[in-house]
Amino acid sequence: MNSLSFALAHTLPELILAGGALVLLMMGAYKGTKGDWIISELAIAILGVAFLTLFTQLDGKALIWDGAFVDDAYGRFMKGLSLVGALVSLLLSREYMAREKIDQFEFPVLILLSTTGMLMLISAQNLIGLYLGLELMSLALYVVAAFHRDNVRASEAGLKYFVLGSLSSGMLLYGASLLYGFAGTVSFTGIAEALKGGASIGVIFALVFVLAGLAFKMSLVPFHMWTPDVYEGAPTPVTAFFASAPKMAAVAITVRIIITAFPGLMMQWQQIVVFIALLSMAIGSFAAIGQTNLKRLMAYSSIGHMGFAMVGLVAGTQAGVYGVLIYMAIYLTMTLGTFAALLSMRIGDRYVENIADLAGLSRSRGTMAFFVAMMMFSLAGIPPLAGFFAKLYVFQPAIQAGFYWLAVIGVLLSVVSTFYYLRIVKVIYFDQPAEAFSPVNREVTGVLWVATVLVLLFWVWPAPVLDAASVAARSLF
Amino acid sequence: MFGFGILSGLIALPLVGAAFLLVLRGDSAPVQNNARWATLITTLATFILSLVAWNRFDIANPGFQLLEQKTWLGETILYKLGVDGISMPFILLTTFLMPFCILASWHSIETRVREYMIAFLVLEALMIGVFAALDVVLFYVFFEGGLIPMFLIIGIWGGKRRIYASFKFFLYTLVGSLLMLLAIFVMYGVAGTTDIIVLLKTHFDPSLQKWLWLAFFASFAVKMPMWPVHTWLPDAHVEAPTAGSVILAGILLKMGGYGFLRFSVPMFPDASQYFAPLVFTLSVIAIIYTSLVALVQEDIKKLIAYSSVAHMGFVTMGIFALNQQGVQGAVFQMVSHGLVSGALFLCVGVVYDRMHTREIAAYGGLVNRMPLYAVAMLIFTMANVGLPGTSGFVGEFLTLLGAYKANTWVAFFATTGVILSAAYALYLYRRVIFGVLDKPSLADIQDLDRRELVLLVPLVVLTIYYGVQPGPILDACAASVALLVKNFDAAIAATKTAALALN
Amino acid sequence: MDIGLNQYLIVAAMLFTLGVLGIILNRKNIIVILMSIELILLSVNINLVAFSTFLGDLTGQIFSLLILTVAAAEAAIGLAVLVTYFRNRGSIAVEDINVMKG
Amino acid sequence: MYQAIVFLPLLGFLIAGLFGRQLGARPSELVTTGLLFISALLAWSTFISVGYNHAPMNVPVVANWISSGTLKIDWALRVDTLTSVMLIVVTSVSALVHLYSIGYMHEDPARPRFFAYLSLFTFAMLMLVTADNLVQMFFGWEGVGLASYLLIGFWFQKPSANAAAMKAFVVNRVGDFGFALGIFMIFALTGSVAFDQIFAAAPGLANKPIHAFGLDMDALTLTCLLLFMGAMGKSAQFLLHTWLPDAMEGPTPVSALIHAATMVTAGVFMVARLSPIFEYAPAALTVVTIVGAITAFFAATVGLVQNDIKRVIAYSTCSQLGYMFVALGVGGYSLAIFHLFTHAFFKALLFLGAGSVIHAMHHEQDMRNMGGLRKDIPFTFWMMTIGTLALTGFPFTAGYYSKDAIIEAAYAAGSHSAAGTFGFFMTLIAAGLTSFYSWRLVFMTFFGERAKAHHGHDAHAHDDHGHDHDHQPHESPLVMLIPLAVLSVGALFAGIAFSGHFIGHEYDAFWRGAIFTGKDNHILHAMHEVPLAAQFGATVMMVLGFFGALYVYLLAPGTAQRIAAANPMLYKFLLNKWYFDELYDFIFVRPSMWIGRLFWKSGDGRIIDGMGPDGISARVLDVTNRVVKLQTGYVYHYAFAMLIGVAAIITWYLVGGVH
Amino acid sequence: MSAAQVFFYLFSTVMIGSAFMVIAARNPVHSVLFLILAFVNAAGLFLILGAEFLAMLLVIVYVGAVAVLFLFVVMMLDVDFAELKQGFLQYLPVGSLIGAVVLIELVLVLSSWSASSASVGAAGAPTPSDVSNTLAIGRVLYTKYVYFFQAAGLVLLTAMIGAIVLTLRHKPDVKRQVIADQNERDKSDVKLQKVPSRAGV
Repeated sequence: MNSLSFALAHTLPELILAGGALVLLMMGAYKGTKGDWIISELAIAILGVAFLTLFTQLDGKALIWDGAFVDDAYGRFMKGLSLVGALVSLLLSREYMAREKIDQFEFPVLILLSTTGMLMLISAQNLIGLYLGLELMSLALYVVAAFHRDNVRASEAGLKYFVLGSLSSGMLLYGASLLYGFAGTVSFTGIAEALKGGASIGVIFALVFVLAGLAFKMSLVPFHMWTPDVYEGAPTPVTAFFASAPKMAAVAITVRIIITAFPGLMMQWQQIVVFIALLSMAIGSFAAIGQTNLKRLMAYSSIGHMGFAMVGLVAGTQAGVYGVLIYMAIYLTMTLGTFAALLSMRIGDRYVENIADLAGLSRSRGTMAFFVAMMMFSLAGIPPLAGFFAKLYVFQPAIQAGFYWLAVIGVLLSVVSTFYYLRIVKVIYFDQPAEAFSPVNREVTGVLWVATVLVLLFWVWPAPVLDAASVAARSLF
Repeated sequence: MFGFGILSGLIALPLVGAAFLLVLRGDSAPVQNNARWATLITTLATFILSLVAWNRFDIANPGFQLLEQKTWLGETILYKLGVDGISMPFILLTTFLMPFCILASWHSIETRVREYMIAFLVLEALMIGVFAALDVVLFYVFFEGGLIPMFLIIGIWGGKRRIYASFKFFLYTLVGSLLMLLAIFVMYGVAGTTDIIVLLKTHFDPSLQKWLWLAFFASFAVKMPMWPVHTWLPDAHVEAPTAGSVILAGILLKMGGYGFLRFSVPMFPDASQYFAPLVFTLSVIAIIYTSLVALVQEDIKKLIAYSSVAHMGFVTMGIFALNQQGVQGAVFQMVSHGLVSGALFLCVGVVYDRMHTREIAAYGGLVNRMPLYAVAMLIFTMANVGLPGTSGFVGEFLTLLGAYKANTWVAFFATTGVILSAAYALYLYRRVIFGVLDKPSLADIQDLDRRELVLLVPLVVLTIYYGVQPGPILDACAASVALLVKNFDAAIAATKTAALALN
Repeated sequence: MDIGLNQYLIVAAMLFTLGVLGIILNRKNIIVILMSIELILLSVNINLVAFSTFLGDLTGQIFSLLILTVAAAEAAIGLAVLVTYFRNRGSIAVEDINVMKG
Repeated sequence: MYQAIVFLPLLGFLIAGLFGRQLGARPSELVTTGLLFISALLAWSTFISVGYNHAPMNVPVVANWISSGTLKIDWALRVDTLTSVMLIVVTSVSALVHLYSIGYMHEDPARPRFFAYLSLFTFAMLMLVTADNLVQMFFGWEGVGLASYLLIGFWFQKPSANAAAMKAFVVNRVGDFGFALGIFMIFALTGSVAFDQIFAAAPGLANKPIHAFGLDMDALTLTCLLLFMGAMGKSAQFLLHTWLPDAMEGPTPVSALIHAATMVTAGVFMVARLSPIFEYAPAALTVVTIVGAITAFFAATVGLVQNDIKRVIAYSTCSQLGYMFVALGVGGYSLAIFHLFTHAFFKALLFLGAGSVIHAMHHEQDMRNMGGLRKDIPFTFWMMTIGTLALTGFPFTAGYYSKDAIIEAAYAAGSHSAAGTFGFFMTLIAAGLTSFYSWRLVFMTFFGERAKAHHGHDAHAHDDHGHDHDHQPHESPLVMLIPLAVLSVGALFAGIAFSGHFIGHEYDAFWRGAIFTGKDNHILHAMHEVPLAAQFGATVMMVLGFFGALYVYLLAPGTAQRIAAANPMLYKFLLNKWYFDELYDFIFVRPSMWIGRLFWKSGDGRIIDGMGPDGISARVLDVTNRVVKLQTGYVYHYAFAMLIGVAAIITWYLVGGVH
Repeated sequence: MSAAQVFFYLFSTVMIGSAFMVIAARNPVHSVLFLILAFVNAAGLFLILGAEFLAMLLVIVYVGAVAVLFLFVVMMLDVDFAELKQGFLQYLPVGSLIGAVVLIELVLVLSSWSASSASVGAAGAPTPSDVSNTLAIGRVLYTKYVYFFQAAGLVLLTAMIGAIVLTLRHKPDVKRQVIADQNERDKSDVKLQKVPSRAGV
């Protein structure tokens, strides 16, 4: 196998997505009619195929494109998650987009391009690859955030996201440039090599700026401020997408760069991560209590959850990464499930967005109520639901690494966060029914079903996820 | 079957029942009835299965029995079940009380019957799991999982302030448990396993033990509940439906005591020794304080709830007396309290179903129209008071006896609880049962019907039987408790020797 | 060479700070914010090119080249979003962008 | 046989209690009474075989009760002389009371329940006296408490009865508190609660110090004091006596059975049973003497002014129990038991007689509304007179032998202890007072003119039968009179018949070690050697009391009122029972309620919840509101936050961070 | 002072000054113009550094395209410039304080740079002396860095799609030319009609 075909084989998912996007773009441009499902369906199929190709190389590690791109088990795991996030978001979007009359063919194309960016980001092995992947992902995200272009909120969301996103990439770039200057290379492994003998303060500054940029994408405090507004303003399926796929990619690259490029700066990055993890858990927990809008609440919830995920990273060990991977997998399931639930509830013509709208859901739609309640309990981390195991696997390595007080504060904050999840359950189960809900289509409920079953029965057979995550975590070290 | 044992069966059986109920559709009367019957049959079957397990159980063996093991979360965290003399009585208690809960809810729950029954069945499975788990993480999963169904039970089918009560219950217990979870991680780090049997043999550094002990204490103390973290209990009890109260008082509270016996004492002997005075102090305060509070309650359930706190004070005191009598007494007291307070809550449920109020002032002179009820209530009240000849006495007596050996002052103050419990319990009885029936609302209140008799008579019989013949329970836990105490003494002695060697 | 790397880095740092301050201090016009972002990217480019020169490594220039490309794309998207927003609100004043908060 | 004695009443209880409503009243009565009589017969045969025919003592173990580690508690029936004496007292009086109740309660619709309770009580009492260990004794101890509670509160519609029942139980529990601690202590000392082991270990524990409750004390003294506290509660001794007079709210047969003859003497029995320990705790015995003496005197003073016929007898009981404790305290255990034995007969007689009076008066109990009844109910009158004679210690009646012996023993003990002297004077004075109030009762009830006023009938549960009473006092039915007759025989002759065995020459052969007396305890001999003045002191006091009462109530009516008016303070003080109820209410009951409310509202509500869950959730909401306000919606604020974040972190590293 | 130094200080001073004016100018049009000035000066700096290709690119792409785009938009959005810019000073103190802190820290830290802190030593110029800067870049851009090149292409494509999808409007009342329709039309379809004057269709 020559080097090009080798490289192409290892970038197969990216190629499929990029190529698919181009084909669909052409199809859309020439067919061009609104409301045509076929583009969306094809996009889902492409994502599905890309997902399947991940399984063609089950192990091994390939460094290609002159060291800019790495294909390893870790990447494949996270890519899988991103692809699932994108795929399910598309699945969820179809009915919503049609009802809101924004079902243009560009949407799936942009999703595909964004997902391509994510995959590139996850596999990035140097700063340039990181930046390009990040920008490819982000630019498409800015657009889809404002996709409902006649809607004030959506365009405001897009604008805020764009301005702050650009600022954050500016910071990231500034950090990257310093890193390049101080380490003399853009390659992660090269940086690690250069920093072996200890780091100058300049490198630490670079690290801060790089992490700030990445923290923005993961919406970690204090770089989280865009999250609630964008989640609220963007069309709900887009929010679902935001909350799922890009988070996976951002976490993936953060973990990768920290573990591969900064093993020598353990003490330093641990401090940063502890700092932002604590703040995220706190803000995510406290601010969500004050919310009435479900999407906004989910934004704060995701901030908190990212904080929890970072607790696993703090340990900086293989077990910690393992925990983060499991956390992300479970978080993805829970988020998608929750958004599926949100998208499957309509009162009249209006999609449910406020917590109060859920009142008495259990009376009118028992199964749905049960699903949402289980999602909430899982997000709160109550056993035996999957959310608990997620927390289990991130707190455990943190404790092992001696971050006792972080863990203690973390669990206390998780109790605070439990409060608002419980409040939703309360509205669903304890309050009197307000209005009747309209029926929903099967795709969305299907997603909800699958997600709930996964969350509910994770404990019965956790081995597949655990094994995959274990292999993935090992490949990073 | 598939390498699973009888304990897995005990956990699975209620879940199967719940799954069956899930299949049922609709909310019509026949469906509701089917749900009730299906649940009752499931719980009875579970009870019978637990008797089978009991039959296979060898009380002479102090170790764990009926073991089963599977890999679960990775290689180290196991799905491991087993019982010893300390946990077996609680499993039986759980399966025994369950049918009563279902029967108690037969008519009083009319809305969302199916969901209610599912919640109870799931709860039963989880509770059995708590007592059967031999892996700390598995234990934690069961321990904490019970919060969900209980939260829903209180919140959906509860009284007026159910939301406040359910939130308080949930969050309060969650705080404590999460700290325990962190301690579990630490233990995992030290021992490299979460297998309880291995952990029981692991020696933790004494200074580490203190922290671990405190973390476990945070969880179990809330669950017990011990003063001053007891305030969730009265609220939860008052608002919960009758069966919910029965489960809460009968079993959920026992998890705290069980936890002390399974984890705190054997795994952290030095810390237990060190903190025993603290526990004693809190227990004594609980006994006196909550008894006095119970004296002035105006709500029947709240009064019983406060008395539960006081009784749990005896349990903690007995456990940390750390001798055979104290610990066995604590186990017995827990089982007995499970029966007695459960029965008392059933009694409250009986009148609540008729009058829809729990205000003591709304009652009076019930004996005039409800003689059978008065008798049942009397027997349970007396058991609650700890009258010899009822099961309430044995536990109280043994715990006090054990505590006296450990610390005379503790026994002294705790024994005042004997006086106070008589005061509040009889004061309640006098106000509710005795007197002239002059309230018009009570004029045609009916005595116990057949269902209620079926509910209460077995409990009456057991209350008295265990009062006269506590052997079955005491013998069941004797060997395991003896081992526990022996290991504890050995550990303390070893620490002392080590300390001497250092000097 | 008389002018050391440090001078370039300091100039870039000043530019960076000005760019960030432009975003923070601006109250009225969102376009200026977009321009501030361009300033930030420019500062990064100066850094990279300077490093490239002083390290004797071309990668920095390539990086800078790609940043230029992406920055152009970014500007396009930014202006498109801005136009969309203006069509909806009839204003590009920064202070008006707070329909969503809390 | 022993099992039959003990468990036949239980059987009766079960039959009457479970099936009473189905069986009907009469069968329930017959079954319970019949079983009790069988039990009594067996008890007498046991008494004869154990006490006289020296049947070997054996302790049949019925079943194991509690075993935990070294603690082994059996259900066992220990029958020695002491027990057999108690057996006959309990079963005989109980059987007679059962019989009596058939007549007395014939109007009550809840008779099966009543008889069930009576049998339950008897069973519990028998368990108490046959106990082979302290815990079984405690079982009986509390069991009789329960039965007492039920019987006092039998008329549950009377608020005063309910209050009295509860009071009895709670006050008894105060005593039980001490008893329980005593048991714990004994177990801690001897490692056992069974009598044989305890008694065997007792000599070795004499004068051994122990550290308990922060004090270093003599082990046995402390133990005995704690145990004695239980006895004080059950036997209504001074400070814990308040429940006994109130207990008269129960039906009169109950008062006769429980609050005169049997249950209240449990304390005496207990101390006698534990004589092997008490003998090694002289300090504790001194306390027993003093408490007994005070009780004897105190109750007698209060008895002087009571108007309720049953209350007078109740205080009399209290006082007589004081005598028994004085006897115990000076080491004369058998004296106490002997007095217990005789007292059971004449006090039951008095109570049942009073019941007959009350029955005749249609449930009128206030003596001021009585008078001149000797013509209406002559038989009752004579029975009451016999009872009074026995109580006051009229020569050769039962009380003469037992009570006077106690006074003499106290005098004899006075030779080597001040407590003995104190006991002597107190009991001597009390003897006079006893005589006075006893005769006062007789005179007020059976002599003089009957006051027509207040008829206490309407306050009763019996109103609703629609029975038309003729309001004329009438003699009680035969079924009530027979027990009176039988008891009167006991009251007259029990002393003369048994004193030899109990306290006389056949002492050792009779008791056979069931009562232990130390080497230095020669009280039984010493009491025979007291001066004549002491021997006749009691009789003299009795005579003085008689004439005093005769003068005040019969010869010069109105004297009592004049005396009361002359000493209003004293009169009020006595009438209100030395204000003990008020005092306790003030010291214990109300503070408990107040503290309970304080703990509840302030402790639980304000402090624990306020600082804990409620407070924390309120703080959480405060934080939430502030955090939410941070999210202003302005882009520049968001950017500013990011900048501050970066600035903070880099400053941290520059200034103090690890690098 | 050498020429390089003079030019460096000239370019950088003007650049910083105009950058300041970008954010400080009252009129956005002025801001754009200052931005252009800043870019041009930056290009000058690049030239001093020897990155000729990037310098050219900066002028062509930024000044030629991006800045002009900005200008377009500024003119297109009919904003009332008079009322803008008040309130600028309100947050100035705090904002500049933080900014100053960051700047000072950056300067402090950046001065610590030395060639030795990088693993790759200062090995002469990035561009081999025998080839031009542009050629050197061209040599690697399509070979070594082809991946980045392609990725940049995707980024541009995304930007294009995004810009179109957000701003392109198909107004329903605008008539558009449909070529296919026109081609399909033949004479037979066309009918001449006589329309009376002043009567309308």
